Amino acid sequence: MKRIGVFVCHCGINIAETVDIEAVVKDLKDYPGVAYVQDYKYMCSDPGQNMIKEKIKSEKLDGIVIAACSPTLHENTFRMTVKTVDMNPYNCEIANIREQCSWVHKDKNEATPKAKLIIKSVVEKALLDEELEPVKVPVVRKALVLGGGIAGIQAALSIANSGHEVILVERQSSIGGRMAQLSETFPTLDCSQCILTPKMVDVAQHEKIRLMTYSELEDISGFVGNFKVRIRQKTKYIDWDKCTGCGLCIEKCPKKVPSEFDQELGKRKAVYTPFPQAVPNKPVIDHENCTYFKTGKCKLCKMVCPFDAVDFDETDKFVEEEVGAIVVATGYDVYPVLNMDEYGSGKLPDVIDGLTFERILSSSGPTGGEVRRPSDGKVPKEIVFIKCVGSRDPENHFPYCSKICCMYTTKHAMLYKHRVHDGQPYIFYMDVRAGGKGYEEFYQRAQEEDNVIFLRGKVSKVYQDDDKVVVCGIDTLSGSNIEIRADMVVLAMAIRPSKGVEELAQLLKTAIDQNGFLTEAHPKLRPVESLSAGIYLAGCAQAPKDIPDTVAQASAAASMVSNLFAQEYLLHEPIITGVDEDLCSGCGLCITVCPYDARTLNREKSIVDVNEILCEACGACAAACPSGAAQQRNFTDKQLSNMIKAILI
Amino acid sequence: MTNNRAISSRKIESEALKQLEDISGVNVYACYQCGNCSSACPAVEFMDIPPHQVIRKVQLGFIDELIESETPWICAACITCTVKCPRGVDIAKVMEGLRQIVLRRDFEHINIREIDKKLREKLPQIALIGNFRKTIL
Amino acid sequence: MFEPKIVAFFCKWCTSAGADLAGTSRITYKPNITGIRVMCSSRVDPEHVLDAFKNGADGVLIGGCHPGDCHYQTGNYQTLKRMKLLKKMLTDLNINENRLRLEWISAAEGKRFAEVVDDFTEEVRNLGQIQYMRL
Amino acid sequence: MQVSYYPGCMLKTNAKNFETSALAVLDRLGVTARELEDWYCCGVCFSQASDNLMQQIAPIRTLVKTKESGNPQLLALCTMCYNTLKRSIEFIKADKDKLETIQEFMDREATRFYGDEVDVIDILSLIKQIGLDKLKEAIVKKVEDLKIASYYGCMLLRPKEIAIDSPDDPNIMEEIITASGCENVYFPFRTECCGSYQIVNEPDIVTDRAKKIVDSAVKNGADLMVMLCPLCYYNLDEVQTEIQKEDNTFQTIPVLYITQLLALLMGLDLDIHDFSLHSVDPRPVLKMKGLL
Repeated sequence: MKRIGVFVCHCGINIAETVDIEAVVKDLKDYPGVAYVQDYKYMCSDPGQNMIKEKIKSEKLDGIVIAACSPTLHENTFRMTVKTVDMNPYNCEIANIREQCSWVHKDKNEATPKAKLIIKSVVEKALLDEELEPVKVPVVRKALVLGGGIAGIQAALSIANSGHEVILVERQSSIGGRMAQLSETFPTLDCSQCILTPKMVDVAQHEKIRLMTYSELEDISGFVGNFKVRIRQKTKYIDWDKCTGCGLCIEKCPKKVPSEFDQELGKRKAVYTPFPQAVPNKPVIDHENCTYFKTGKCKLCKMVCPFDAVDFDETDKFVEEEVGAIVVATGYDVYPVLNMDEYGSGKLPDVIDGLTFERILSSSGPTGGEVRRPSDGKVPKEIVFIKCVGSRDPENHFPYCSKICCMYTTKHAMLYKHRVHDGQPYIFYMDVRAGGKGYEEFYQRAQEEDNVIFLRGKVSKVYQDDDKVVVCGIDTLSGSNIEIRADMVVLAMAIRPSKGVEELAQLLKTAIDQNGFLTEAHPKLRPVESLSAGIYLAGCAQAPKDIPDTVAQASAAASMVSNLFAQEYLLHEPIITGVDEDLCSGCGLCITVCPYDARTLNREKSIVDVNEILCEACGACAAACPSGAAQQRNFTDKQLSNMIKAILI
Repeated sequence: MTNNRAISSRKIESEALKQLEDISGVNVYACYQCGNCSSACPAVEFMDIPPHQVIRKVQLGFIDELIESETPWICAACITCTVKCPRGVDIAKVMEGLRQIVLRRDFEHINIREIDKKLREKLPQIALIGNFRKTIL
Repeated sequence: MFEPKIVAFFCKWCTSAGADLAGTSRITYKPNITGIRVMCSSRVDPEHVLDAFKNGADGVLIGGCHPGDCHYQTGNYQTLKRMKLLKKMLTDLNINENRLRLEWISAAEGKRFAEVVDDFTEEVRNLGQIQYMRL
Repeated sequence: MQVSYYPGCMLKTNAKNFETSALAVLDRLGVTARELEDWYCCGVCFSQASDNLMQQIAPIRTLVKTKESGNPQLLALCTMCYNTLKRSIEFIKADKDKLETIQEFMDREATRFYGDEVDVIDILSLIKQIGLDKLKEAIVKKVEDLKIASYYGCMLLRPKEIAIDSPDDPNIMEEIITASGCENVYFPFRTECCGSYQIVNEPDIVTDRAKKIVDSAVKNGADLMVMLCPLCYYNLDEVQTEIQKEDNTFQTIPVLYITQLLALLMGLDLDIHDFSLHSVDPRPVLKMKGLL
């Protein structure tokens, strides 16, 4: 039998006042397996720890129980202590006689016997504790970044700059994301593309970054430090190795379709790059709209290509890679106007969403930056902006605040006024949330200098009347209903997690919240980690946020990745549940209860295999196992059974 | 009417407010005063207090003002306000609650006999019976 | 007065932390209960519960995280599922099923922890000493 | 196909045109609407007070009768009736205790009622259920360029729990109009309240509403306005003539029950219409478009 030492702490009077220490010590001395008992005023103090160290050596103890405060406070302290005298840390156990005994009972006659029971049951555990070593896991120092918007770009650059390899996967043919679509950005009004494109070029040229656009994550297995990913490179019908991006094919392509990048206000060709500054600046053929794929005739692009890069027979390719960490930066979509029945269900051409208005304002946009309305190209003289459309509306749409609309709508009104000096912008709002550096000042400027009229209230209805769009709203501050015969209406639509996030979350085995955004590990203290180890979040995939917040979060995610990669190997809690091959019948009950897919059926041997690295040590399998083959280390059935008996003596 | 009003927890938890909550079953505190109810109300220009302010006054416990208001009687229960509310506040039920508080005190708000006889014969029954909500029940 | 003996299993992340909070808040409760800390409520094998009753426990309390809050994603749901069968089994063994209780107590619910312990202790006290029928 | 039919007070009096045309149209579509043997006034306005159970008794009694009739689908032509009956079902389904109290009070009804056994349906949904293809087949008169403004009013669209279509942008009437070969006019006031029973005490509200609704339909080029609610019908048809007396620039528009229009397009017996019940005479337009 093991020689267990028991050290009873007085914690000043915290324990000693309600627990009769002397009686406890006396009683424990006779307990089977206990070789030594000692009490001390402050066990966690230096002299206390030194005493423990000495006694371990002098009394030849091979396991100790420290009866003191909650293990959350000092378990680690004492385990480190015993390690210095070559005792395995997992042979040091804590009996909590403070929080769960002396502090919750007043009567010494009540607390003392209970303290004895608590200590005895922990002694029983200690008697059967094994020596455990943390599981060491190697780390693949390469990161995968999903999404090539500003969040993904920032994360990729930041990880790459700390010397690690990065694969940046983007499903469009160019990186840039939503930010590339924006005109000028609040609160400084610098041109979005001007500040973004240099970063896009940096990504393309960075020797540590492998850029995979027009690609999607197809499958993933593994765990933190050791993910295996399979990436689908979608068919481009253009061999990018040959293509130089000369643009001849685009020029000659006869087929025009609405441009997604321009929010369908402008046109693009069937062979296209989404926008002129695309990175990589190489085209893809849109299978849906290509004349050749529709009719079997055309092939103009193939004929004009000087490099023979067009390949109509190309198919999807798959790339398999190993990565140690993943940053999810999949961004957002705009909730479609067609969901807003009271604002014309998307049927009114001059009622558009904010992102479309960004394209109108953009100097590289379909109107060259002139504010012209979609229906007839007229310059709108009265323009109405409506905020919180679909946001903050739990009854019909989404309960959350989309966060960016207050500022970009104010910016829209301001930019409109800068372009149409005799025009009048109105903003219907419910609250103005301008809580960022320089934001409130920006809002004030719109009111004072740009004469934007802010109306506090919702708009109940928008309808077409001749060539006007009639806006029926209210200004609750004056209590008056307001009707504006406007030329154009811009809706600050709610922002949604981008399409496919739910499936991605399933693939990554991480959670999404009730609104579909990816869930962070802790809303305050772990805001960039996902619920799965090694997977980090950046940007609007986690929650609506503006560019500064996105960049900050992406940088934080990158730094988490660097932290991970800085470790020689990862240490994993060893109190995992193994399999006794002799007892296991391969029934698979444990597989169904494991939340981490750590257990798999080995059909050959008809037993269950355990991936020790995936196991998070909950022990659910051990309880499910009918044969006792699954035993959680240092929480074995025998240990628990002995602990129970110790309590019930 | 004075614009200077004292509010206190006692006033906000008044009997009338409790009665209103009982009758309507509505939690008015969900309202964030977006004004969409008033914006959409087809009869708002005939009302002395627009619907969103009715809800605000309920929140602050100014029930007595509402009992004297014509607004609940102008409301024709078209339920546009309720449908428009982003927070699920059933404004139409609050209006009914206010009508009921008055009716349960005074029994009737209009006298049917005052309606012109000729008109009474010509009007559809559903108009007349609908209007009874201003008298009993 | 009959003083029942109660064995409790607390998950490390929620209920045990809740019990610690009761302590740091100095909320007193009945001393009849002695806890065993496990990683997750789902570690509690029905056999352990029967073991406790067999060795003379008058009641068994299992504490886990609230649904949706489990540190191990689904552990507490496993516990909940097992409880149903286990209670049935207790009835078959002629043990009043109320001698076994499952409670969701979070790390923030120190006060609730104390209330649950007191309430359960009283309930078990009223049920009297266990008469375990050996099979 | 057979459904139960609840006429309510209006369909036997002011809204005779609605009943005769609706029943004839349904008959042509192969549906027999069997009037309930015993029915009660629906109460007109659904009681919105949650503690006023008395007013639920009449609609619940009618629903019990429907269950007893063996035809659990109850057609309510009048939209007021539709609204009241349908909301009563929702009311008792949401609160079983209240249902209990109501049932204890009803001594004449032996049948237990739980809310799920009976469904109340309006005629638009019924036509869609029968199928728009069937409707198309039944149309014999081809009209060209007949522009219809479909007016929904409140009772079919609000509250959301009983709405037959989107409360803000419904399309069901327009679908039926398209299937019948006419052209739709979308006008912004098609879902707005006509002022309802305020015609009794606050006629100014109704005049104001009627003017806005009619102006909007006329401005968008409608030849006819169709609807289902007998009260909207009264308020819009009757009041138009009065507005015109005050303001001779006001342009009127004939108002029909949608089933009247369908009956005409199906070439059904003209005797089912009593055009003298219309305040704004629809006959000139109907003649011009070849429907008379």
